[in-house]
Amino acid sequence: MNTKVKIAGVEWKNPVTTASGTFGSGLEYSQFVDLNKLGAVTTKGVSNVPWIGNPTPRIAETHSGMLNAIGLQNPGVDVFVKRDLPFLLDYDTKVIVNVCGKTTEDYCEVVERLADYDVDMLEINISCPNVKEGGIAFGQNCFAVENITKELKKRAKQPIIMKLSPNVTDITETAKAAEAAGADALSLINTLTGMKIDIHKRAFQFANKTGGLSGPAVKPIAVRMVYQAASAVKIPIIGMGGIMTGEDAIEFIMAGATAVALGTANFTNPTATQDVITGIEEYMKKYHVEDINDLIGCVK
Amino acid sequence: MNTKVKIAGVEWKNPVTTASGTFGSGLEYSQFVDLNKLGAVTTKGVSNVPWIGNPTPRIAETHSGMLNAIGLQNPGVDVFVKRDLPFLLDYDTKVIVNVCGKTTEDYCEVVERLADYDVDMLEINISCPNVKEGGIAFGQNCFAVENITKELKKRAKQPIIMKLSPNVTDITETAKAAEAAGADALSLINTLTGMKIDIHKRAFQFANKTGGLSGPAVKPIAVRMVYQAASAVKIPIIGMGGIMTGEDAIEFIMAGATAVALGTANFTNPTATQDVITGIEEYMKKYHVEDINDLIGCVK
Amino acid sequence: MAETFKKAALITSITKLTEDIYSMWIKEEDIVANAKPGQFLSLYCKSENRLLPRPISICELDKDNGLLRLVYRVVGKGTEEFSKYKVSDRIEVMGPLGNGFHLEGKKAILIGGGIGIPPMLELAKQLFCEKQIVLGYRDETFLNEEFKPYGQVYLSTEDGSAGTKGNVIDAIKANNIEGDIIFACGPTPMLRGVKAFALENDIKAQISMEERMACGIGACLACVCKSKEVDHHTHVNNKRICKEGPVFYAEEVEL
Amino acid sequence: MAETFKKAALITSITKLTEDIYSMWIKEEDIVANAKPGQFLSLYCKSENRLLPRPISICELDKDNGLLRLVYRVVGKGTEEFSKYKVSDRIEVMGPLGNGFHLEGKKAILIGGGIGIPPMLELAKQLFCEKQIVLGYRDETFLNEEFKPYGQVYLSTEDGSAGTKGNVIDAIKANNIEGDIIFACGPTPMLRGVKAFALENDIKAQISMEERMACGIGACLACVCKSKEVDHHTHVNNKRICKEGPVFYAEEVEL
Ligand SMILES: Cc1cc2nc3c(=O)[nH]c(=O)nc-3n(C[C@H](O)[C@H](O)[C@H](O)COP(=O)(O)OP(=O)(O)OC[C@H]3O[C@@H](n4cnc5c(N)ncnc54)[C@H](O)[C@@H]3O)c2cc1C
Ligand SMILES: Cc1cc2nc3c(=O)[nH]c(=O)nc-3n(C[C@H](O)[C@H](O)[C@H](O)COP(=O)(O)OP(=O)(O)OC[C@H]3O[C@@H](n4cnc5c(N)ncnc54)[C@H](O)[C@@H]3O)c2cc1C
Ligand SMILES: Cc1cc2nc3c(=O)[nH]c(=O)nc-3n(C[C@H](O)[C@H](O)[C@H](O)COP(=O)(O)O)c2cc1C
Ligand SMILES: Cc1cc2nc3c(=O)[nH]c(=O)nc-3n(C[C@H](O)[C@H](O)[C@H](O)COP(=O)(O)O)c2cc1C
Ligand code: FES
Ligand code: FES
Repeated sequence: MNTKVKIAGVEWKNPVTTASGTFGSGLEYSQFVDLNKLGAVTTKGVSNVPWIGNPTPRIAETHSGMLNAIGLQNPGVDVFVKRDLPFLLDYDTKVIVNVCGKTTEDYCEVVERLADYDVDMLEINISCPNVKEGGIAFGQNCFAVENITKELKKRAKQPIIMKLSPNVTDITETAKAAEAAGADALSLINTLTGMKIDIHKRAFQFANKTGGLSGPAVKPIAVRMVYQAASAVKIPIIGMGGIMTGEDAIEFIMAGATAVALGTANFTNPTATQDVITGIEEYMKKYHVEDINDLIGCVK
Repeated sequence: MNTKVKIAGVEWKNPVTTASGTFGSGLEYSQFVDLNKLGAVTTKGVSNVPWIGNPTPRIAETHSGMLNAIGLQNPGVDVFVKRDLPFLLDYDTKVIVNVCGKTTEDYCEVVERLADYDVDMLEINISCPNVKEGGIAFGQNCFAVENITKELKKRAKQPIIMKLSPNVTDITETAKAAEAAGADALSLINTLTGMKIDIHKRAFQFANKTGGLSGPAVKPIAVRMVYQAASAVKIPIIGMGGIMTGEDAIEFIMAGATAVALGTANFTNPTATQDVITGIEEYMKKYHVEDINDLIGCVK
Repeated sequence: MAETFKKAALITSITKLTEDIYSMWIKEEDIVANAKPGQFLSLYCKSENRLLPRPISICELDKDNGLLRLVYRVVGKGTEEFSKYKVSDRIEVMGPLGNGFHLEGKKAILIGGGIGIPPMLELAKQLFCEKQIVLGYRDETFLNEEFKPYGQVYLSTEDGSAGTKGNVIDAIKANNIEGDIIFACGPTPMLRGVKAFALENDIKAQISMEERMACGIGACLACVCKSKEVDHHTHVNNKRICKEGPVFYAEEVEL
Repeated sequence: MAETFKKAALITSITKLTEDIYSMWIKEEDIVANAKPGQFLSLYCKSENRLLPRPISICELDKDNGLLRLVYRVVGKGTEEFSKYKVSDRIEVMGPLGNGFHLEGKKAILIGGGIGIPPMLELAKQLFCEKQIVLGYRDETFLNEEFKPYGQVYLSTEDGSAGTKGNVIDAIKANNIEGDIIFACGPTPMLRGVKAFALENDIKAQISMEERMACGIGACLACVCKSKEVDHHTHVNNKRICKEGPVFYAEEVEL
């Protein structure tokens, strides 16, 4: 049984990674999950300088989902390469660094800084709804997607995965824009912009009013977008949005994802990533699937 | 305690109506709900000729939500005015007829046919993701929204509520387009386009691949869009998307909705509409709110 | 319109019939008083992430005691939840729903396949004519003993472990069963076979159909089946299984 | 890193202390063996539409029997669910989490407010020095009798129904309570009062903080509080309550 997949020339031992921002740089979850078992670890967003993030509360629970407004707090690329990267490099898994910025220059700086490090892939977050500048603004406009992708491709030594926003009318347009500009792969979906009002305090739950919705609640939207994007582009797709089980992962793969990422699931079940890998293998055994690659995009 | 609200000059006894397509024309639910108690009844979509809808299965359950692909099956406007409308007119509630079509002419025809009937308001569904022509195509493009709204305003005798699609990058743009073209009110949100794959059969759950996602799963997205639209336009908004309780309704009202509609909730609890009205009253009592209008858009 | 109720019914017994089939008796006098064989209830889950009610057929009625029996197979999350309920828990139900069987005929063939067997039990009890009862299983049988008081019972199993090896039509043919009316409930392929058999032999057939439902009362148009004639309610060639059905004459509907 | 476990713990007792406060003992030897006062557990809901674990403090440890006590107030859906569990049910928990109290001082003032009282109980048991225990309530008191073996207990109630009328600081002042270390847990306004009192009187204070959490183990950065110094982990002026906390020296954090 083969569970290996190849994304932009990088071979993962299986199609499961972590969704950026939910797994830190792996340290905390390494108590529960053997990181060697994962196809890849995707880190929390890394910016050129430390970011302090948003005021608390930063999360709210919703029906079968959650809103977050972390605001990309991170210690910056210097600390990342000194502290977090060495930790990850001790494991036999691929390392994907998620990159965030406020301006194109910010993104470029991080990508350039990472060029000489042993990082396998870069995931570019142009879809965070929780920061005022940068983030989602890039991800909702095809020209902006094309531009930033081009600039990053000029500088990056590693394959570039563009992480797309689901808060768009037509995901195929941003997907095609990224592909046209040279993106090596796509990640989707980031969170959907949502809002919660505390009716007892008559106030927004979050200081910046909105947060990003994730979890099983959004899965049908994510599967649809992965399917649409996979039908529109040739580059591989990392699918995410509400995956909790191996069966969920298979659904994304059948819709056209080459790999999948788990975010919110880690909070509900700290061993979710490993459990999903087991679930995928069980499905393959049950249905006599020899190669996971045979399932990618098999529903058309 | 006042729960009366006014939408486009029409006074409802309270801010609660039914979401189109989930309540038929009221007959079936009248066993469980006293229609006289509702602010308004909004009917299933009515087209110029009978529509047969989509093949089954037409629904699927999702986490805290559901997908539907009914495809606007309806007996057409002739049967509607002969059979359903007289039934509704026996009740002391406002009647909102939801109108659907494949072309602008189709919509115009229904609106013209209804001009001479005792219908209080028309809700124009330009956002159904489940039909190939018409529907959502109109609702995702500002020019199309403006155009169809103008054409309908020329012909309509009743106030026109434009029902907007949430499957857009920026809800304020379609909201403003509708307002600019003369819409008297807005309804949002219709369903989000979603997909489900049956991994055991390796097939789409629905014949036309996608369905519309509704229910509590989408509530945070709906609240956000109602807030954004309310901040962008002056016309009143009927908010919907996952409302199950009086507290949910209050949340939409605080976000800027003048009234609310319940869809999926009816399936989970056939008396949901009445229960929500009671819930709103309880909230008002608890917090000594004299007039529901004081809560509309009170969180800014 | 017959009366329909939404109630929190008391569970008075719950037992396991097979590995994955459960039998549950609930007490709900209003529903029982109005119910007939072939009708169904909508069962609401307690889990808040499952919004849609589950349609389950009436298996037996005990009108004297206001009791109603449901027999269900665990196939997903909802039925799994129901299987864990305990005596004296309450379950939200709505019913009775649908039209039920029309009691008619002189010599009836009752055909149940798999989880389509339970609704035939109350029918067998209420139908006063000669009855031949054909029950089809994959392997393990259930409920068949309970049919014995009401007629001659024939079994079919796919693995041949009981009765005729094959399906219900094989059992009918093997036993030369004849009649003037068929009542059937089971998976769609079985119903297709029954319809073909009924046509061939010119026997009237009432069949009970299944489809995914949302409202369960005729409002949402989720549960339609193709009908031969333009339906008087929908005004297209669709009938609502929850309302005009679940029982149809075989010739009325496409399968 | 201290060891943390995710387990399905057995519920060995569950009782109601007041209208809305419950006490639950669970058996989980690994967690108990590693736990100390001021740490907390993440409790996972069974309901699938509630995805996030609920942080609940350790109220008591019975190391000999591998038992751990949780006392919680029903404030929402999750705690409501927990209140309905029965003895011999299992509950998924993760822990022990956070840093816990640093046992120090010669004459300690333990301050608990409302649902911040439970974690002070195990602290009172483990802290070997002179202890004065100040418990603040709105009206109905709970757990206060259980503190008696460990020190002098002072109460405050907002309605004056027991102890000093007012808050914990009012009780401290009314009783001229002095000490060289404060341990406190309670609502933020109370902690602010405690911090001010500690500053004024130049007493060291350990306070236990609260924030909404997702991961509970330091990975998601949901639960930060403002810290005076740039934190060594986050490299900004934020500390993670679930990891560097929930217990901080009052001067380390902004309230
Ligand atoms: C009129 C009618 C009578 C029925 N009577 C019985 C009965 O007596 N005993 C019995 O065991 N089963 C019966 N069924 C089938 C039963 O409704 C489904 O097995 C059940 O809904 C599955 O729910 P679940 O949550 O376990 O499965 P899931 O797959 O988790 O359910 C997901 C959704 O799909 C729906 N669904 C799944 N399978 C079916 C199905 N076969 N038919 C309709 N909806 C489905 C569920 O209601 C739910 O909305 C009947 C169905 C109909 C339409
Ligand atoms: C370190 C720590 C220790 C705690 N110890 C206790 C204790 O011993 N006893 C006790 O009764 N309570 C304690 N709390 C508060 C407790 O976590 C909340 O009351 C509980 O999570 C509410 O859950 P719910 O589902 O009932 O409420 P809901 O409002 O339905 O919860 C919705 C979401 O908000 C979160 N949430 C709501 N209120 C709080 C809160 N005050 N703090 C953190 N998250 C919250 C929930 O965890 C959940 O994710 C503690 C909190 C923290 C951070
Ligand atoms: C708490 C939290 C923090 C997140 N932080 C990031 C981030 O730093 N960068 C990023 O690209 N996406 C971030 N995301 C989005 C996730 O990576 C993922 O795209 C999304 O949550 C959908 O997947 P899920 O439903 O499995 O969580 C975050 C999500 C959550 C819930
Ligand atoms: C079964 C079903 C049928 C629907 N049919 C229509 C329709 O005919 N016209 C329309 O404008 N919206 C239709 N909708 C959308 C609802 O009116 C509503 O906008 C949406 O479901 C969100 O509200 P909810 O979450 O309360 O269901 C339908 C929704 C469902 C679930
Ligand atoms: S389930 Fe709604 S019409 Fe049948
Ligand atoms: S809850 Fe995730 S860092 Fe504290």
